[in-house]
Amino acid sequence: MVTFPGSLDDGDARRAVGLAGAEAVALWHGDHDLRGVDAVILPGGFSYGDYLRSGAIARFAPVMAEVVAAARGGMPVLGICNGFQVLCESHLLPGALIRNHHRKFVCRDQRLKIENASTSWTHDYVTGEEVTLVLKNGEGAYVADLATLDRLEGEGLVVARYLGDDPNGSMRAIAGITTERGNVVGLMPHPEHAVDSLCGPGTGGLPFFTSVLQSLAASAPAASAGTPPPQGPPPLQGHSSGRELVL
Amino acid sequence: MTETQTRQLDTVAHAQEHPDVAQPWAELGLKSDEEAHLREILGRRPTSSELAMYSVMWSEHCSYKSSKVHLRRFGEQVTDAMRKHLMVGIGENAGVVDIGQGYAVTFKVESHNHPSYIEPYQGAATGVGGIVRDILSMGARPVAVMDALRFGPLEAPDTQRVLPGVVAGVGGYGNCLGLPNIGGETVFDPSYAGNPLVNALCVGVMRHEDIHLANASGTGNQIILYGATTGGDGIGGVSILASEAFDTQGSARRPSVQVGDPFMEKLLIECTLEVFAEHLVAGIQDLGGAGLSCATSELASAGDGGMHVWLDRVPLRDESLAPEEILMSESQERMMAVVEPAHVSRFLEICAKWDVDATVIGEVTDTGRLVIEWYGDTVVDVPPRTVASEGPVYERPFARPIWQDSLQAGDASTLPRPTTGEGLRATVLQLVASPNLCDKSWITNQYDRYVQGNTVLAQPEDAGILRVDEQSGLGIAVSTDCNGRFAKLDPFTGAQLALAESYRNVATAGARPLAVTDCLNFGSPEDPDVMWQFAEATRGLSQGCEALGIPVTGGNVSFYNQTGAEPILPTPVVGVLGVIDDVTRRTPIGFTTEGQQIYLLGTTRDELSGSEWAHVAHGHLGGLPPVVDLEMEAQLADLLINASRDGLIDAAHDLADGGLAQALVESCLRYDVGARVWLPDELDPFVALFSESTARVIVAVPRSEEVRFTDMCAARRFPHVRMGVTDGRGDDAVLEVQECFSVSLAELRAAWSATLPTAFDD
Amino acid sequence: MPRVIVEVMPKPGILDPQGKAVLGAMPRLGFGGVVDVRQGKRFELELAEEVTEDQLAQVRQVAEALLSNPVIEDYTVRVEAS
Amino acid sequence: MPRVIVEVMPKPGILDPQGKAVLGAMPRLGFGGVVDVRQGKRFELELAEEVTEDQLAQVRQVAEALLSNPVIEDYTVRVEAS
Ligand SMILES: Nc1ncnc2c1ncn2[C@@H]1O[C@H](COP(=O)(O)OP(=O)(O)O)[C@@H](O)[C@H]1O
Ligand SMILES: [Mg+2]
Repeated sequence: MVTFPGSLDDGDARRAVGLAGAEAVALWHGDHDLRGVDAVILPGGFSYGDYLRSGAIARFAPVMAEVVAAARGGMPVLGICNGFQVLCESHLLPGALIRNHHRKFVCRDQRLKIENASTSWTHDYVTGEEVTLVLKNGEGAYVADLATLDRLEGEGLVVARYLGDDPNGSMRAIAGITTERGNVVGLMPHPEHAVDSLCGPGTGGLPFFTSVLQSLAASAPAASAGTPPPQGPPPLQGHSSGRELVL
Repeated sequence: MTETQTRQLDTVAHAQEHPDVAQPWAELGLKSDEEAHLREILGRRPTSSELAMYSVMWSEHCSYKSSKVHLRRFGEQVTDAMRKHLMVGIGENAGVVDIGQGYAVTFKVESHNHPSYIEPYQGAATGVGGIVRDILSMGARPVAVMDALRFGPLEAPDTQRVLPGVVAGVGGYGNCLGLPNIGGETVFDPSYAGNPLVNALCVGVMRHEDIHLANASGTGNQIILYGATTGGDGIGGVSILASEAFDTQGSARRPSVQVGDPFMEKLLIECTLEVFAEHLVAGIQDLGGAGLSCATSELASAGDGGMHVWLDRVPLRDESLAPEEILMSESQERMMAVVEPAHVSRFLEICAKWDVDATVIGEVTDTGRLVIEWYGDTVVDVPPRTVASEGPVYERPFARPIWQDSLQAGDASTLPRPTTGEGLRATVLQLVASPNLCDKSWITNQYDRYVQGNTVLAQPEDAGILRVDEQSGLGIAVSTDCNGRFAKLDPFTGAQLALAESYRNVATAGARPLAVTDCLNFGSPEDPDVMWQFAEATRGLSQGCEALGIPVTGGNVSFYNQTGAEPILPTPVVGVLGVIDDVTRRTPIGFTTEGQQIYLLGTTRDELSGSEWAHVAHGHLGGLPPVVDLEMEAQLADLLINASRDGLIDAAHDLADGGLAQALVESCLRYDVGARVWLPDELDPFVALFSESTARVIVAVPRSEEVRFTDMCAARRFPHVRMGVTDGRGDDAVLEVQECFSVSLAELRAAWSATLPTAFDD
Repeated sequence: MPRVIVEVMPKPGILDPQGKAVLGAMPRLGFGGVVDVRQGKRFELELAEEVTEDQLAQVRQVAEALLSNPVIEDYTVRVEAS
Repeated sequence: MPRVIVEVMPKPGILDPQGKAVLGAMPRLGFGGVVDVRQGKRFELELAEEVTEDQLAQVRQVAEALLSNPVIEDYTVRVEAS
């Protein structure tokens, strides 16, 4: 879990990771290594205040060099909201996120359709599944040139799309995209705010955090899978889990 | 430094040698008797720096000189019952309340009205920033904000300018700090045209042992200024000093608007909490209105009484600032800490980690004087208490306005009322679409209510609820309310009605009310009519708090809210804080399940004077406001808290503006669940639907709990009547008032939700 | 097409958090020669017809009322050489 | 002090919600002669020393990497005549 100065939803994402049964490891923007984590989440917020362009300055944080290298090497990386913006600014994902078409910050419960349930972060969904997550952003309109959009569509790299009326002016209602390998996902809405129905609109976001456990378990070499797979649903606290995953 | 050096610096020595220099007292807002008093204190004329400090600290805004005598009531009427949960009372940056399990909560509401009129975005943003620093300086982690807003008529051109800016500013700052916005109010009335109100509330949480107070004790302790650099923000007024006394170059054009940097504030919060956690701080104060003048004099007068400051060490954004201007600057995102010498280096280290500038600018002394030096010359040498706490106090004359009787005589009973089902139906639709009752999500959707993941209830609920402890489920609830029309009809009752509504909202959500904060927005205190309104409102509020057994822990007074001779409606905004042992037991307003019984609790009378109906349908304001019965409010609160704890009710919504009709509509629209209701036989349907009698709520009771629930009401002899059932959901759901009318939720929603988007979206 | 440029910059002395953020990021990119950065806005207005004095006066009004906030910003208007 | 100006504008074809809003508001202000508006950013960089070719090249790098996002924006760099 990378915290930049100005990150805000890192605590929530940490909670979600715990609920999914993994352990969250705090990474600071100035870190020069990833401390052996198995996957990285770039949380929401306003990194460095985001006065210039969302994610523009965070991209140059020392830790991002490590994240980019790890992502290119296949490590699962999820960028949520500001994290998505950072991934685009870092050119790990194509396109850009610009000011919402209505020029206001928007915070609302948002219905989405999961378009690709085969990425590292969406395994536990079914393609076509509809979920409600929290959407909150000021610069959330996804834009790219036509060739890029067509390529994303053609190769099935659109991960999620907005349903209902247009919340921010994203082209083709794109809410999230992934890379060819499916390990890097950028998502505008916040799955970490939809993991317990007391403080969010249901639990529709939890599969993002459980999916990555599955994909890591599946791809883990036999040697590192020394602990037996867990029985039954994951426990609420990460440490007692049989899974060795560290986020 | 060039410009300032070429000026003749007005040092203390210079002031002694040149007693007869003309100084711009009047322009700085000091009265001639205040001038005389000041000379008496100092035994000479003040230097221009001293004059800057006194003029701003003795201003209405900082000294409470007109309100002090009335505010004393809040402190005097604290009973043992109130004291039970009170850890820090009125007079500190913010009061602190014990909520149990070792947690303490601090909360306060503050106005930023005038700056928000001049520059809506920055005015509102820095209003949020200021109240957040207040809470932070108590040692607490800020956990949520709320905003109580008042604007002129929705369609007025100036509202089109002010409202979007204010809302974007509240959101822009709070969102960037990662503080969920959990509620507030938005009210429109012609009296606020040209004088909008922006009242911002912040809540903070800490452990009991973490409370910090603003005082500078311990001779030799170091004074550290940290945060943003100091610029020429907010010093429009004092620039006269620098320019008139010295030269006419430059400084007179200094901006009087403050610009906020929420990212800096976020760093300031994290950095401050870290220095608290390491116990490096002996005293702390935020810099708000009156900047360094206020922080240095308040810290010094609350401590050992002496402080020496090297003003030239203050890091500047604008090197041309004169000492007077530095003392007055209201640059945002700054704090001042008193730190033992041994802790200074660690303190600075933590600041550096967070990229926060920190500078030792002074130290605590035992001289009993606040001495400020500028490149070796003394420019200020004063007893700090005379600046901070012993300013002038006025017993402003007040008198019941001559128009009050005729206002109260012209009540709403003569206004034509709808009598047919069709007429009632049309009135419901008209009211739900009216600016004060319509859907506020155009506003609240610009606020992040989810961040931190502890928001259990937020807008459009009766109260915001936050989880404080994830393990135990301990939480807090906050609501802010005020009906200015009621306060105009009768300020004493109006203030109690504001308190009653806020108290009821907290209890309706399932929490036990514990404490009160208030923001008293009024016109000019020099107008005896206004002063009477103020005196009555404070009297009403303090007596109300006594009756309910909850103390006022802090607040803010904003005077001079008027356009020309026309003051705003008296607007004593009341915020109530409550505690809830288990947030999973909170009661939301929305009907969720079909087939539940709807009960109306409380007594309905023909009370329509000052109502939303009179306002919307007839543009009428006259008569007496609804009767307040605080005894009933307390009983109702107790009933609701117990019903929620025992799981007897699934939804509850208090009846306020717009009466029963509005409450039903809101409960139905929340989750698109319809209702079939019948009105009590003994009441005229119009009165039943639109009266604004107090101490009433509607609740939804699952059939399985109905007997227990009614037994509970009966045992407490609380008036309750079954008046309907939840029925139908989704697209075909309707609100049916039997023998009157039926209206589909779709039609209601269309009317209710279109108003703000139509007004503000291009 | 004739084009008028309106440039809006924060007034001197007014805090400019955006410029400050950029200035703070420069050294991280290895660029040390900058001592101050101010960030403002730039508007390109395409006009239907050739720019008259009259129109320019109108643009100035728009710049004052809409494009800038005179309390905290200054603006300049100029016709772009085409 | 020597000053370099960087101007960043949305690429043609890229949605510019702010420019669009300004364009939409113009007629309401009684100004009808504008057919298009684009809104971009303007940076004023104050350099410590006189601007060398080398420094200008560096500023161009900063403009490319930080001040603009080449996916959606174009930039220009110029030295301000002092
Ligand atoms: N400016 C605002 N900021 C935040 N919340 C607001 C604002 N205006 C209204 N709300 C929310 O909208 C809902 C309806 O407001 P209101 O009718 O005043 O409620 P009530 O009468 O119960 O106090 C409440 O949840 C309130 O907190
Ligand atoms: Mg209410």
